Amino acid sequence: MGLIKMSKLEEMKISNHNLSELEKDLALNGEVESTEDIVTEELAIHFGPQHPSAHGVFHAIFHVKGEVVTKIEPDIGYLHRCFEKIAENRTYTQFIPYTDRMDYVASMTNNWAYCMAVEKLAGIEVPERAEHIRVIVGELQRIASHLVFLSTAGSEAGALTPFVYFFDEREGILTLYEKICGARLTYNYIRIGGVRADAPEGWLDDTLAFVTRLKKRMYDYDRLVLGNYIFKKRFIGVAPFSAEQALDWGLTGPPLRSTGVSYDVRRSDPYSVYPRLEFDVVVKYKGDNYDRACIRSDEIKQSIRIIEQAIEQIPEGPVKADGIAKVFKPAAGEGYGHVESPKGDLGFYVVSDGTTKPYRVKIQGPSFGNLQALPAMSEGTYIGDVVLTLGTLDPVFGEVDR
Amino acid sequence: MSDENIMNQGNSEEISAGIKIVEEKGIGYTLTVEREDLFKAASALKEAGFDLFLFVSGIDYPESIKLTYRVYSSKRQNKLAVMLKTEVPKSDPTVDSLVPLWSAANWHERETYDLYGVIFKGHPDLRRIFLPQDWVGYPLRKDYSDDHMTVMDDGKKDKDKAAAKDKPAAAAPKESAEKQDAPEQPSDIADANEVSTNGSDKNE
Amino acid sequence: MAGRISNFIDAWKSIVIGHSVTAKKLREPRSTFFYPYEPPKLEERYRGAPMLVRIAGETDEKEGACTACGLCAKACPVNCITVERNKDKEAPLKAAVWNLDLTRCMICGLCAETCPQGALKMSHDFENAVYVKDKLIYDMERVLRRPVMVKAAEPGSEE
Amino acid sequence: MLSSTKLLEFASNYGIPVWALDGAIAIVFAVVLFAICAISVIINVYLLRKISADFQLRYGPMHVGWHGSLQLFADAIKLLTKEDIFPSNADRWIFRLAPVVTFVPAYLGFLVLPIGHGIVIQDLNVGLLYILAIPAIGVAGIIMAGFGSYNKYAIIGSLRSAAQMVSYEVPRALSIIGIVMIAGSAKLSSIVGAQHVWYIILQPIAFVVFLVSTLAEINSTPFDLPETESELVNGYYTEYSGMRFMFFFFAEYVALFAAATLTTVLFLGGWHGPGPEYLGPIWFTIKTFAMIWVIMWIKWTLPRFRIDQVMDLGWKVLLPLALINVLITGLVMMII
Repeated sequence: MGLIKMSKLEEMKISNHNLSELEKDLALNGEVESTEDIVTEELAIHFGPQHPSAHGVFHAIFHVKGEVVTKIEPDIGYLHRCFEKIAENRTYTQFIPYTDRMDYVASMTNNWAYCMAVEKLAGIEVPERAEHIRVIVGELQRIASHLVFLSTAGSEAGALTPFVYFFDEREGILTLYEKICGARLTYNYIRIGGVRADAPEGWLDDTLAFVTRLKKRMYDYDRLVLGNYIFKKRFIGVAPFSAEQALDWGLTGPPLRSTGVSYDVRRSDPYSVYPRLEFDVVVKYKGDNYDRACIRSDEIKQSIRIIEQAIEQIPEGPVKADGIAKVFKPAAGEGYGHVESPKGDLGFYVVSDGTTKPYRVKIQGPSFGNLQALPAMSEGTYIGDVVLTLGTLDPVFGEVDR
Repeated sequence: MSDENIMNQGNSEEISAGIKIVEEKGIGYTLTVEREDLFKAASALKEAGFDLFLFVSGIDYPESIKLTYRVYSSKRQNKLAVMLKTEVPKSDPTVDSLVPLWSAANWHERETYDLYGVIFKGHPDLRRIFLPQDWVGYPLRKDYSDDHMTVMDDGKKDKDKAAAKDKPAAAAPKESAEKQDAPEQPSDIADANEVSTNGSDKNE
Repeated sequence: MAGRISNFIDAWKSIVIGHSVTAKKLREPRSTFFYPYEPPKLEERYRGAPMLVRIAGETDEKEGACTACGLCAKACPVNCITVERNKDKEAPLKAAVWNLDLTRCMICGLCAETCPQGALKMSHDFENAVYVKDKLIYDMERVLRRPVMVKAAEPGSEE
Repeated sequence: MLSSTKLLEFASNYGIPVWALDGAIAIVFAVVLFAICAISVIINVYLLRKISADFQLRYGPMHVGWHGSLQLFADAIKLLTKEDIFPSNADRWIFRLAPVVTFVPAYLGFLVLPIGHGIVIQDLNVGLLYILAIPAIGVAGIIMAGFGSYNKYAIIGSLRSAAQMVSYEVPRALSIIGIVMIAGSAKLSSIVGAQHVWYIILQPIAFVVFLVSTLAEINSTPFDLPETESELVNGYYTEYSGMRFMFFFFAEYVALFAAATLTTVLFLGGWHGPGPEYLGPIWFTIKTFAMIWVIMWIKWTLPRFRIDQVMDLGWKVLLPLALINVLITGLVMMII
């Protein structure tokens, strides 16, 4: 059924292209006799910059024909704060709070990727305990971000109640974060060579209790959202992407893995203690909206597995590398650190000229790369589908615009 | 891909004739080429299985802008990612666009054009991406100054603006918001000194 | 046809399951609380606006443990702290001016982390809304506080 | 309107012209009806907020009045005193009339609803036809709102609404034919009177079709396509504010109440219930609010369909089901 619809749509497009301007004029002035010649005018809808489901400040022009979007012209930059320039005027440590403000749904992984790049630049070894804590908070962050994704995916499809359930679960993670680093959204927790402070007493037990509870609840939530017939009808088969397309458009993270490409930085370029932890890289093969949504739910389960193992394995010891001066001055050189953030491959490319400030910090935001594929992915689908496709790409505009 | 596999990689590999990737501290495998050879090298990399384009970054040096591309391979067994480096002189910052090879390069190249002014030949739609189309200058260059911008802040700057209006060529408001944020920044202070040679007394 | 019927049954099953999940949630306790009437539950390490710690025991004393070394001002990424050392010879290691511009402060906690004396801590203030912007520029009087609320958020001053 | 001979005698005795008495009674009824509508809207909105809060682990409004019971009045005052924003390019009269045209038909539907035994304002012989036809006029107001506001989101929302309402009117009407066949009348009071066994038991397929198409008629989730906030900002009333917005809001909840009452009348036995006959209106109210609760439960659980799927469901699933229902009813009636 879907195939027939698409080909009809193609026909429509082609026949419209073949009409001469005069014919179009005639059609618009109502001087046509048979209904087959009626041409509807294309409508340009401005989606955003403020729109309930624009995920931030995103402006796009949708050219629609009836309900079908024929062309999308994205326009970004509304949240551009030029962090890369700011980084050149801050010391290495001072830039960490700024990374919080890029992907503000997943600040912890931003901190981590930046610190990893600087550690690679300066050749710093991170203590074991700090690495474990990083893995725990990083995976908690992935869960939190995916919970936000699931809630917004539901609410964009019109289900407003799951939205609250997922946010309620996320509150648990935010409270854990408040306990360990004192903030609920902009953590500024990971430091060059370790973490800011050790986990307080009982925190690891709280975390374990939380993930155990979440594991039970995810079963219900999956049935409520992803298993729902209407949800499936809205998501399955919409905006599919093949592996070749996904690679060509530079997708990373869940959107890429949903097409069958098993690219996960935790496996393909292992960092921290991930090689010692057992987990599966979730891969789906259809690459449609439903796969992009399901992959996140499955990754939550894998993250829970990782957290359980990391809590089991965590050694005692210091949480910060020794001998890092307050005014940190790495030798001239380059460093590239990347982590698998909830959105994809998040990389920081830091160039030092031997002073206290980085010479250049390049931020490779996965949302930027993923958002780029939106027009290719969703042209020819319905207005409602474009909104969902934007949602399943899960861009955060703090990171897209930086 | 297991852990050992990555540990056992060699230090360099010849991708195709004359194109050799070497390991560099901090950033992994690197391939440095002249800008004329960029497209050829990139094609060779694509042939060799590097099918995922991750980013392009500019770095501003006094004489030139260094470009660093990162590509990843979903097919290869080892040496999965390569940094491709090239350099363009500031007098003529043009380089071949890689959009024909990877569609993903589109926005990344637009970003580099926007912030560094590097012109990518053969790019289908080379416009500014973050900044407004009528923006002046390329902000990530080290010699960029936003003195031509008007800064609105609590009326104090209005006076500055009025002063700047009187003598638009000579005195621009020197104290931008960026400088207030980071007074210890050396290059900006140097800029400010240069400007203040004409009419520093008009401000404040 | 059989496929259609099974599809139909699946659809109704999933919808009924969904309703059972929401009905189950009806019995769960509410997760919201009455914020202005009920104080929020802040964790011990919660980071609010920075504050200076009074010397323990000296309740009436206006002096803090701050020695005006200025490291906090240097560590601040947004330059919201202004410190000036006392020029008076009797109390040379005290701050004459310690201003905090809360309109800029992003409460990252780097200042408290840097302070070698443990004199700067992150308070539990979170209701920072004011009608006049100038009120957000805190002077020393406003910032000096007894360390009643906060134990320690920083590793250096812990235990 | 003057059906009672006593009233006619009263009028002729005191020399009051018939038209004056007629008009006075009409005005009294209109005011009473409006008051019922207003109260129902107040209760509905309060219920909506509290029920949605129950499902969403929240408390809902708590501060204005006892458990937030006066919140709606506060909101009404806010909306009434708000600036009435008029888009500069809007079509003046169409934009202004649209809320009224949407609201009045929804309100007129109550004229023929029997609340208790013999308690009905105008017991029309074709009451069923009337109650299906009159509220459907409301879609004209929605199209006017979409067209008049000079906004692309609004026009798309209103066209969606028109398509949806026209499509679902058909299965909705067809699903009731079975009931008319059993009851042998299109008069609502006789339909209720004939319901010794509730028609939800005799006509389960009809009930499902009727409920689903009713949800579509009142733009409730999963059919809230005309006002999908994630796609069309607010659909046809994107540009409305203040009092005009309140009219749309009002119309929506009156429509919800009307849908619940109609379902009660047709399928849940109307005023029937244990106890003496004068308890009828109470049973009626209880059933109506139970129905509203169910509609809200659905509203707060399900996501919404896409516009083409809505059309598919209406024409390809519900319409055949409604026809099959008529067939089955006919066959069963022939056999019995």
